[in-house]
Amino acid sequence: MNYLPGQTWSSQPAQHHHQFASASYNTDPSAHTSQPIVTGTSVIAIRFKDGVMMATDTLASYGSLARFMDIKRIEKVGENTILGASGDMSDWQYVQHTLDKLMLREQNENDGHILSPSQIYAYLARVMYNRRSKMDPIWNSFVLAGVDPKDGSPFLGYVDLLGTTYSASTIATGFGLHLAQPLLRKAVEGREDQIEEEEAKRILEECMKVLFYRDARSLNRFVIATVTKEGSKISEPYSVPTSWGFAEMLRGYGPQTQ
Amino acid sequence: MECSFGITGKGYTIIASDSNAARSIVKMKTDEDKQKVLSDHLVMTYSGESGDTLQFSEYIERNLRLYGIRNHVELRPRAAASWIRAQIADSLRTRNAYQVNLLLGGFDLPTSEPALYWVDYLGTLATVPFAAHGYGAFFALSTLDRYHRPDMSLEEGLDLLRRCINELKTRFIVDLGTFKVRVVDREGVREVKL
Amino acid sequence: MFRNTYDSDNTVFSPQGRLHQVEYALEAVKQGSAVVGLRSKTHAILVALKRAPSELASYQKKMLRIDNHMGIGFAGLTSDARVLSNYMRQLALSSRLLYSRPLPISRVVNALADRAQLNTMQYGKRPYGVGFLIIGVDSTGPHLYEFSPTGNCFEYHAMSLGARSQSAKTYLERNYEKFQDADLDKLILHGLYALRDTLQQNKDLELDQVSLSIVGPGADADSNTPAARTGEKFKIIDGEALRRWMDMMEPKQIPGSTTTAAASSAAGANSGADQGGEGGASTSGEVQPMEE
Amino acid sequence: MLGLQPGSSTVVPTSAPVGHRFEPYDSNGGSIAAVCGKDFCIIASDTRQSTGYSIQTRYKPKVFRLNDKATLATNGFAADAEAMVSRIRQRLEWYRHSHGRSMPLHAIARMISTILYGKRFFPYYVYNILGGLDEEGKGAVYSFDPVGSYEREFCRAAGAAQSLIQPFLDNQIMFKNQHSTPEHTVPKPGEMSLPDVLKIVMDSFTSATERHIEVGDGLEMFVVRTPPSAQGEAIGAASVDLKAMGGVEAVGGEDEQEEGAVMVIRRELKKD
Amino acid sequence: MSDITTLNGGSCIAFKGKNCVAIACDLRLGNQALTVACNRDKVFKITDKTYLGMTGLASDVDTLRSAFRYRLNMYRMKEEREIEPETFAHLVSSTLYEKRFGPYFIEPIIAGLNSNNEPFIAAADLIGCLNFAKDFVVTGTASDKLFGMAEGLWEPDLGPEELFESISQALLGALERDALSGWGAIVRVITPDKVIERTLQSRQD
Amino acid sequence: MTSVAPQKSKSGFDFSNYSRNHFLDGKGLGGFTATSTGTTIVGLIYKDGIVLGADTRATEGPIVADKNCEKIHYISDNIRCCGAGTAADTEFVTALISSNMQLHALHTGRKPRVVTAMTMLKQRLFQYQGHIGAALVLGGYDATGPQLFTVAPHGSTDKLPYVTMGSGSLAAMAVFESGWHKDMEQKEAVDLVVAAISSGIFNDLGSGSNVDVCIIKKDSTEMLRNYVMPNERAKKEQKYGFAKGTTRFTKEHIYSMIQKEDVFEVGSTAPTPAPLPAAAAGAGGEETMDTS
Repeated sequence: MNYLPGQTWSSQPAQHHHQFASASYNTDPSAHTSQPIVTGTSVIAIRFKDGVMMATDTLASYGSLARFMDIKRIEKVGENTILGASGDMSDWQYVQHTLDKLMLREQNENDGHILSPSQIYAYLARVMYNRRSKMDPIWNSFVLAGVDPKDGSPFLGYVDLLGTTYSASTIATGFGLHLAQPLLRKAVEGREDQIEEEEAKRILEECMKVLFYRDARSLNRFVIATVTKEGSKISEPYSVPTSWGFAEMLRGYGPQTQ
Repeated sequence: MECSFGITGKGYTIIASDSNAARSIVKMKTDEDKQKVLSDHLVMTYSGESGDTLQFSEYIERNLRLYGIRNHVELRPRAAASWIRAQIADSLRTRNAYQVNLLLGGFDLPTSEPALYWVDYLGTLATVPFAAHGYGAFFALSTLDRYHRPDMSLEEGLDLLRRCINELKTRFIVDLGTFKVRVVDREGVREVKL
Repeated sequence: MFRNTYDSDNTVFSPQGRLHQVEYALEAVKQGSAVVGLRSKTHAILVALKRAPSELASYQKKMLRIDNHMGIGFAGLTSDARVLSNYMRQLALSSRLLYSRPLPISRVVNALADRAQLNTMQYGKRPYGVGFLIIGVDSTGPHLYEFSPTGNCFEYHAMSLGARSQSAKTYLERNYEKFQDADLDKLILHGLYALRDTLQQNKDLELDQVSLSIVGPGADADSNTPAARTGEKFKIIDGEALRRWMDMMEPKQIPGSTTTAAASSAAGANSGADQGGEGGASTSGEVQPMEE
Repeated sequence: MLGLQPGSSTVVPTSAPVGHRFEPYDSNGGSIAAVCGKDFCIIASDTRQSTGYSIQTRYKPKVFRLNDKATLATNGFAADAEAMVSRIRQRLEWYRHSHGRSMPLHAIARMISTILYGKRFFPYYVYNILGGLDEEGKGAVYSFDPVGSYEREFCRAAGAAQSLIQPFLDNQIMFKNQHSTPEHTVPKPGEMSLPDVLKIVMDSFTSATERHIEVGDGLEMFVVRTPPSAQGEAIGAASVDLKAMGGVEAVGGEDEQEEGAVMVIRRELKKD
Repeated sequence: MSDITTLNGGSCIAFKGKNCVAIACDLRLGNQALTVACNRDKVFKITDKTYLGMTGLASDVDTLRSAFRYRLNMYRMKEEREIEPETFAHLVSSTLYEKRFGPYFIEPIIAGLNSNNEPFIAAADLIGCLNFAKDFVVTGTASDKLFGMAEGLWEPDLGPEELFESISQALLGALERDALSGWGAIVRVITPDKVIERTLQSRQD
Repeated sequence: MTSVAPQKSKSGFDFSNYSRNHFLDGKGLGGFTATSTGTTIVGLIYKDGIVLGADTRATEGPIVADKNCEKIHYISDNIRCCGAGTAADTEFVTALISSNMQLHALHTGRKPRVVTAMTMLKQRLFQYQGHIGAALVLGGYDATGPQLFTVAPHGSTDKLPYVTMGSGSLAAMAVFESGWHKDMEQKEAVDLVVAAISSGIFNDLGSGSNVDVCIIKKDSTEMLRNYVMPNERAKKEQKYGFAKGTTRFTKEHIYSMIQKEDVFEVGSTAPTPAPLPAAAAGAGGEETMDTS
């Protein structure tokens, strides 16, 4: 197979394999991130009466090693928007840096125009899709949440390394999609505008507990971030009580009785 | 590169097959008879894996003759066809199966009807008015679709066969040379010169 | 005095600290027919005088839509207007693509200013020979900006460009307090009066000479929401649709003509401008190529 | 014998399995269909977006109004679909800038074909169906493959449940395989009323929901027609009271909007 | 087309009606794209009121047909009565599951009336997992299309004539959209007192 | 000819086709997909015993093969087993163990124990190294009290108070983790199982249709088939029928099964029966049923 760009003697057109189809014709795959290294697990978020609320634990895993125990996976983007990230943490920090630059530039214009949550989301989604199209993806799944100060409308959106986007009143990434989303949908679907802040917090805490039980890359130490018309706030990390009492009566995995 | 045809008409069945014995691209022999007269009213032409074809055709011929000797009656074409098919299907289960494609042409005395059966190496059996194996199928089936009539006379049948062989001559890159033709009718099996 | 020795290169300052080439560019703007822009609390409008290069030709366009919430009226070289308006359209679309946000008016004006300023600093690049009045509505309300080839752009309550725009300015300066709370019809009337003042004494506004564009509240609504339907998006009005406002105008007081005293006195009260004017319908002394 | 020997297959390239190479594509399930009548066109889609065995969201629109005479349905990889639609909408905006009017349907079809073929060697993994009214006001449906080959038709289904819905449309819209009898004459294709076609589209999607796991949650049906003008009594599709069926004005696309030209009717679908 | 179950092509469908069932199939026998014969009936009579339709690899269909005939005659001799369709379904299922690790590449559907004339239909996958449907079952290369058509056209409690029309339209509609099935179709409607067998007029392409 | 009946292999499995399929595979004709059940199945222990639950959707790839299949299989009166994975494997492996359990009960003269079934299942599955693709939730109430196990296709088992299996197991487990506690009342336990299965039905594409529940207590086993049916088919907008004769056919054959038909008028007004021809009247072209 002749992969040297341009230089082909065969009569057929060069055999294009996906990974070499990217415009950069860079035949050296190593230059592209092909796998996540230090990773964060699920991000879960819901809409509630006064705005949106999001939760993530503070763990960054290095494969199966619980490497960093106190990393921030939710950050503010401007005053009325928060962004939660799962997946590769180095890419996450790069995105944080990019968005900060963006907000700074907007601030410097100083013409009364500030990017609303849905506008920041549109920008992020565009960046993710472009990087995907260059076969050099930002290896994350993001949940962006915010309340537009002008009209108080809440926003909750998802975007991932492929550039796939969607919004819903409950969103969860990674393991959360399988474990938390069923609970979130049961608790929130159809009654988004009746859930008070306190109840919203309880719903997310319940999901974080279940994720801690069942996700091997999770930690019982998480933050809750909230955005309302007044602005955004991110709690200090805390834990929830868990119960493992059912184990006492168990003996072995099969026929054992003692 | 083998090719065989079968055509039924009013009271007869024509079986034709090319007469090359080839090994890869070399014609080792050009007067090969790839047909086996299984009984007075049943002839079989075979194509496929060299070695398998001969081995299998003789196995079939011996067993059909044994049946005739034991029961004093020859197997009717439909019975012979389904037994032969069963042999291939069974052999398919062994480690090295027979890779043989067959055309069975016969004349069924009790109903005085011609009979033609297409059997492939998987043991797929089809009762057809005309058939072809090998590349012949791709070239000739359309011609047969167009010109075949169930009540064709023998002369018309042979003419249709010539038409198919001509089609191969004009369109098929490989020259298959002469075809060996046999006709099965009430009187039995006889060779015919095209 | 030494005017002519310092005006061949656009980057050379004269002893008085002036860039003559750039100032000549402003002259080019004045050659274009008049454009007037006004802004109220809720709307921003433009009115313009269209000219036909010859009897045979149709009227030249004076206004261009940039996006749902923004448009421009220009005076000066139409080719320069086309190039710059395409640039504005690109900026507007990429803002929608990148941020799904209607481009704030201030942003596009700054971009134009930067681009125009380049041509006053780089050797061999002539300044643009066109001036814009840019109206638009964004999240901070309606806006009216003037873009000038010098690269300095300012926001105004009202402004005018092109031939005899000074006489329109005097009208605007005298009445601009009224614009803030004026409703749309009144605002348009003020615009038409200002525009009429730029005409010669003996001429009055004719319907097919005038072109109007309006942008109002909700023009910047997100196109994917129901609000997009009700917003007053930028639209250009001319011909028959304009008659409504033209008929609302007080008839112009033409000296020595046969109009009755009453009509003329009423007209006099409004049109503060002086009535100089000589006969003859055709335009005089306009420089052909400069015409838009 | 050469490769054509019965049963043999082309040599399957057994390239070494590459473990976790980045896969730029995904399939987000769902289905779309479009049927046109004499003076209207219906473009429908379910609203479920899924990946693997998980539902991402129960409501993600896949049909986009382009202008008063054209609506585009997309299905396949959601990210590509959205990127493609925003490019199409930008091109339409430029067309309006330079021509002062909306792009006619056949021109949009050709433009979409060129946009798709532009990425021939890194394709948009999207199956499109463009529906609307042609320049004579007749209903029109254009269907595309991911790399831009396209064709005008009466009706077309695409997406996950294409093979379930398409034959049903052939039978109930195009009346294939049906012969008239003295008691009952088979109607001519293309003359069905708007309400009748709506019924068949709805039944197509409830059937697809029953038998295909990636279809469900919600149904959106866009109706493109010449709007019921103020004066003159409305005939044909224009006379149908879509508001009574829960129809609302469609949003998005070029801002030149006539009341009643493009409306959308929403229905629930099963959520399992 | 390298999947063995689609080598020969062909499809079957069965509808449950009011005191009657219908079973229908196409007539094509192909080898990948080549059509070898267009007289291959894929539905076989098991008892007067029970029919079996089998699609997939034609060679296995024939092999299984004789295997079932053998097991059926043994059953008839031992039990001295006709086999019930439900029982026959389990017979098919166990015959297939016996070959769990070297399966026959076919998918059977069974349609019939039991001894007190209650309609019964069932389908199985190639290793014998039974599916007792209350409305219809489909199999073959056009199964997706048949699912779409059947889900749309099937109505409960159809009489024999209505059932014939609905199942025929479902089959013909699906065959037209499938490259490997078609070239003619046969429909059989089984009622308590008779079996109506009709060969449909269809496209031969 | 060759011997008539193929000899039976001891394990009940006949591998003779294996070499054929291997040969076909070599020619690129291999590959087959069996029905998988997708599936959400669950089991939990509560105060009085065991509650098992299952959905009722069977899938072939993305297509729903069966909308109402049964996944809770009979092992013995007091033991039931839910199956996920390859549908035929779950069907036959539970049937085999069920019959062996019956033999075992007859042999020992005692009511069968769950742990016996569990051991039989795990040994059988381990023997076939996961090729029998059955993932089971085994529950029952025997002499030693309520027992609940899971058996994975490779033969590993778990003994836990609440378990879930199948593609919807995560959705179900989330509900269990947030709802289960020791010694629940029956109503609470059944509601939790229904919630877990429903969570699988509505969030996992591989599961759907209805909820089957089975409650096994000391002396009673209640099989609640289609206990909840949240997914009735939507009513169609219209009925679909075709006029008689819409489908054209070229040949018709009626096989009548009526051997002899005598018609008697009954009731007081009945005239004396008129003689009827022996064979039944009916449409032409009839042929008596060939019952050879």
